[in-house]
Amino acid sequence: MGLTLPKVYGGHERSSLERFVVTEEMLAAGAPCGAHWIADRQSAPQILRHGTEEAKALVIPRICAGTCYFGIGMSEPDSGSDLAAVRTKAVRTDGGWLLNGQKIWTTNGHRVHYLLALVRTGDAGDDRHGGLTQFLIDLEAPGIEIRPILDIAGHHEFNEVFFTDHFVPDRFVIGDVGNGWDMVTQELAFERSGPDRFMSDYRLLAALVDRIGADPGPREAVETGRLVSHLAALTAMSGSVAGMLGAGQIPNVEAALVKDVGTAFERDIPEVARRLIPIEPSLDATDDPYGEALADVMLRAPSFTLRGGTREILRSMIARGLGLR
Amino acid sequence: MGLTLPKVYGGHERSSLERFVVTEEMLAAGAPCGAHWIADRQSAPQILRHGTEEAKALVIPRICAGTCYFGIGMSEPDSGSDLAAVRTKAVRTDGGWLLNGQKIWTTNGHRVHYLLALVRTGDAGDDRHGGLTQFLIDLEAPGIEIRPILDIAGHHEFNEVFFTDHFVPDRFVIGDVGNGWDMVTQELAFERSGPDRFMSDYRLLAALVDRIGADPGPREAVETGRLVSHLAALTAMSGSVAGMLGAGQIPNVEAALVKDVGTAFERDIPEVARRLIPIEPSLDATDDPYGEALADVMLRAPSFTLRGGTREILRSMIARGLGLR
Amino acid sequence: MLHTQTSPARAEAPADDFATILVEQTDRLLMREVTPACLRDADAGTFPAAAWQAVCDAGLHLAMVAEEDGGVGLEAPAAARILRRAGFHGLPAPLSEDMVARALWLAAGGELGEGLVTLASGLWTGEDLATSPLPCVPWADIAAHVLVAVSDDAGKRLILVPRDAYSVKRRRNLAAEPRDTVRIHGDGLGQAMTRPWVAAPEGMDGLTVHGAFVRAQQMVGAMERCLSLAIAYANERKQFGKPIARFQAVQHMLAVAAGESAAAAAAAELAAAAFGTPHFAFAAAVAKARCGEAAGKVAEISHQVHGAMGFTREHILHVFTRRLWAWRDEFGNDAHWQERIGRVVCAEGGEALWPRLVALRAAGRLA
Amino acid sequence: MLHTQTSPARAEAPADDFATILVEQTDRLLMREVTPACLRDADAGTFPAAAWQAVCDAGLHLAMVAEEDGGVGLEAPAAARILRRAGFHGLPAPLSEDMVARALWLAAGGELGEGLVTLASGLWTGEDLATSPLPCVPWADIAAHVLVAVSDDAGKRLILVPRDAYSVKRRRNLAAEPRDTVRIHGDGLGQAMTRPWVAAPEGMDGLTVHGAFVRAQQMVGAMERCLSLAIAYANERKQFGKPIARFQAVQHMLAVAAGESAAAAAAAELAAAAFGTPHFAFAAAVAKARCGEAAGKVAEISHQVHGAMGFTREHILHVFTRRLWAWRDEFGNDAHWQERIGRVVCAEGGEALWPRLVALRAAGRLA
Repeated sequence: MGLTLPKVYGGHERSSLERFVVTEEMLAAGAPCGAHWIADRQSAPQILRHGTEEAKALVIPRICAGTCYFGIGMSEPDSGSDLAAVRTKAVRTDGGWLLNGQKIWTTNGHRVHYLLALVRTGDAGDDRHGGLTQFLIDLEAPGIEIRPILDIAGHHEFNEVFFTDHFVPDRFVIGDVGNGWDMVTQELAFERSGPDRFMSDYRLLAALVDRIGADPGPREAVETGRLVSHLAALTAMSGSVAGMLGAGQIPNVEAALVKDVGTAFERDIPEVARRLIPIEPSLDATDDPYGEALADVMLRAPSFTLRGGTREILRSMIARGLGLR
Repeated sequence: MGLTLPKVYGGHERSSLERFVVTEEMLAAGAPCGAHWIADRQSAPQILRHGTEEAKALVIPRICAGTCYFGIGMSEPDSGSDLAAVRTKAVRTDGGWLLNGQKIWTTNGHRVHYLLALVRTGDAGDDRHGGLTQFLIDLEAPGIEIRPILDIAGHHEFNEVFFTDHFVPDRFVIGDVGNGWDMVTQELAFERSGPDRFMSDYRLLAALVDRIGADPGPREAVETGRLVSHLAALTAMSGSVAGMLGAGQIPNVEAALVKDVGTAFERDIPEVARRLIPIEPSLDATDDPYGEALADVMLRAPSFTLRGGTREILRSMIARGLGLR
Repeated sequence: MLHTQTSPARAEAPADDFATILVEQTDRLLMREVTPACLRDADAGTFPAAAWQAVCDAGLHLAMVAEEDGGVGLEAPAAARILRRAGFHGLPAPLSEDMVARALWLAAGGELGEGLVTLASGLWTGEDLATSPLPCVPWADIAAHVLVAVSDDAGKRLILVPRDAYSVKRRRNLAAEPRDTVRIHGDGLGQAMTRPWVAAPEGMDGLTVHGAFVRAQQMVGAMERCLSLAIAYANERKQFGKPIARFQAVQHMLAVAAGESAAAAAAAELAAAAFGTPHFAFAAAVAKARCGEAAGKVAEISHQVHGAMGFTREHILHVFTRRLWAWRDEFGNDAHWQERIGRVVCAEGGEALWPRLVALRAAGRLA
Repeated sequence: MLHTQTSPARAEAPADDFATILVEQTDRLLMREVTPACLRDADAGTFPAAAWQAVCDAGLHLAMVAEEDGGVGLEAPAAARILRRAGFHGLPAPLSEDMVARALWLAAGGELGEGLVTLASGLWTGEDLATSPLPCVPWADIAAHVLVAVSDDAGKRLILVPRDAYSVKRRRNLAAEPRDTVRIHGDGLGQAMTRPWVAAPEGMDGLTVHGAFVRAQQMVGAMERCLSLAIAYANERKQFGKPIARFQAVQHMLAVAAGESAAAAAAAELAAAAFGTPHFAFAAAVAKARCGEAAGKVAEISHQVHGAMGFTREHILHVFTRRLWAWRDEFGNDAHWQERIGRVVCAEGGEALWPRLVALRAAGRLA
């Protein structure tokens, strides 16, 4: 926690490559990426770059201490892939802003302390990207209601967050008013390129290797070897994006490329596994951890190509990066 | 030859299902679909439905006798997928039309006797589909030049056909003037749904089975079995479209579906084969018929998803058929 | 062939009028009975007793039983259409198991009263049955009987094991459908009825073949429903100022799903037409392999089109995608059946492949 | 990471200035020498003597030879960049074979004059060599020597077989590059030079490992070229009144190709960085497997974007796609190397996988 954050706030001032390696190790070991994850990965870097001194002093030390969790306030019911369509609105008031509207798909919304929310503060302009601002939202302040959304496995991870005349003080404005689009774009580069975008079911691959055993048949060897060749390439790609982020670059297109290739790999693992080891995955196979892991991944897999930008959005970004016009 | 054509013209008046079965058998046996193929598959049915009596009397008996070959005159350099962009132009003259322009990708253009060509005779109109007419083109008449195009294997199959004041008599107008778009659309249903759209490399599959031998390993069995399950489904799908064509329907969308699924299958065969039997395909492996067959298919495969409508055109057609709007 | 209509009246394998009427009735019945509440309760573990009673009252479970045995006497292709509609509507009850197990038992000369019949996959020896548990038996806990296929020195036979002759460990598949582990009591086989199984398919798969056959039909129905939900959602959901159906990426994804679904349906119909012929085992293998492969792709594409919305419990999509993920792994996954097909085809050699496919389709009366 | 630029100066594995200058020179040289006429002649069977002479004059074939042996002494990652540029330009001559064979032989303490050196895949016994032909040896007919790896009771060693010690049956791959069948004369081995092969990779693949390594690099270059051609064509070609680059289907296809190409490049770079380390055999396996898989997809997509135009001899695309189809099957196809990787990983068990990947990347100095 707080690996890359400044020592003055209680962080460790390590390079983002070091954070990258630690993240990989955690995922490889199957350690859960807890509620502090988002704060550490993308909220803290944003607030450090763009936040007021008060905001930094308020949250960064607690993020470093692991006691302060963040959620992402980008998506809205009519603004999923089309972020520019954000309708949650802030109007100027004494010493701050009054927010009204709704966010959705807020991961751990019921357990986090703050959101970084993208909110409309003015006209969109010709490129549709104007008039958006990022706010730090204290979820314990008045004017906020949080409702659960159950996913297809019946788990409660996502939430809706409603704002009714919710007051945000000026010191919680992150970056310049009207400049939210560019900041969100940067934030997504952090979100998209990390190993959590291709290693979320790594443990299933490791378990598959064990289940196959030390002397695989040709079919098992070929299929497993194929997955490993993909993973090796991805770790190298992701590492090189981490290096670019560490050097202060904003490799949006490269990050999109890692996520697109990475999520295809993540989706491949359960599909390969189920064909090699024929079991019927069960929701309550408590006597069979491998079957349980497979079932869990199977029901999470559809989200891999949605979260952090759908496959379609990423591919359009990549196409622009390739110079298609 | 002439299996479904009327007896009065020397045909056999068999059902299109019977023609379908015979076609399948020929492809399964690896019999070459010769230069008469296009005439029998799509030109003759078009001329029978829409041609003048003189046109029918002139070509149908010779098609039935296997002595008259046809080419398709749809594509132009700037009008591949976008058929409505046809620019070859016919203007009215005494007793007929004068053609100027160019067709391209004419299969066997240097060996066929006639083309059925789609030509602009008027304004396109709002839906871009108006003002097109189909003409029967006698390639031995004056005002025609044919130039070869070599494909990536170095074979001469395609041609460019240039028209310079080429005269077409009125009796060679096929269907109503200005109605060419609808007729081409129908013609493509014949072209797209047949077994020649998923069995063009069937012989490679059969050869692969033999090369694997009677006692396959699990990997070979699984991969081969997968291909066979696809082929079995395709023969059923294609047969049901043949039934619809035989019943006088114009199953455009269904034909597009067969071709899209069918060409994916065709492209799969060499990819599966090369991974199961590791050989280095060669252009001159005359001592190894299997390797030669693989090399031949490998260099033809890119055309599978282009000819008779690109994959992209077909998928857009299917999407419309699904009611996406 | 574009399997997206919700109406059962679309052109399909030739069916007589009676079958078509029955399928239409089935559709109305299921539309009425399989309510969101019914699906939610089933997900939570409550058997949909009312819906099941309605299905039985309509005699759907008797579809494949001969008329002289008190059944409806439908041909397999028509009965398969009913199972596809059950898949389309997500009926959370063992219609397919009961329909096929009942038909097999009665056709083998057995007798049977009311009460649910289910089937265990595989082909067992009498000895194994006495010692090993039967895994993943659908609805075994609430069934009155489990049908089991046995082959050993005493020949191939069907055994009908009554509920009080076995104990159950409850287990649910990905769609929360009961898939129980069954252990026959020490003296349990003595309570079971036995009939010679003359019409058994070749090979060692036993009732797995019949289970694969019905799951293939159900998967076709579920795929058609996923596609129909995705098309409706794409036409409705707007992003960037227009329905996402206008985006070529969405159009082409759905075109791919439609192709997979149509190929799966063609394979499932081949198998239905081959029911009772010597080609049935091969045809069922083709059907389950092709449907199993298509199921994963159709489920993936449907979710991708639905975006985050389809990832919620609230939206009905998961009812069908979770079933597809479960069913493709039941009664032999696609790789299992592909291997079977591959072994048969390779053993016969390349020249025998085409004649085999022609014979398969001829059994299906399509050519 | 977006491998589409034609300039070699793009950010890549860390490279010293000298290497970057050399790569830029290589680029200029190849742009000048590998003309359409040169490619056409090579396709027709004429060795591009002038281009090859220019390559040798620039010392590119000496890239990996140590400076004290009269070479350039480049690190493998920099030499690999040269090979990728050769792939990008379609150089129809055995630079990769000569570069790696020459470096291995000299590093093993051998001596060598001018004249082309090529290599045979595999690890042979002395006995086999005397009786069996060496299949698919690149440019064996015009080479001065063939390098062969041998392992038997006498240990692992490299053997350099001179041209007059073997006969050749000519054969071409899909890209019309010579892949000759070599038969060593009865007394041929007596004419060959032998050196102990201390740095041999583990396992039974012998020089197939090094062949796989160079083919992976070449494939990356060819994929980058295909992608760059497809992007240019998509921006230029109009259908339905606009450049096809505006169609989402085309955009997304090319995004997929870019992803495959980038992943392949990452894998190839890993292998280059691991050259000379104990991880090299595994890394080369990963590179050839990943590049081989990507090659088929990139070639397919490039052709699909080019439409009928790319299916002609006239368009240059086939120069690169035919090489991709050929190269992915040379020195072990992707399935071969996937199986090798799978066997190593399964033998070590699931917990050892991550440490192995970390060590692999550490060998590549990326972490």
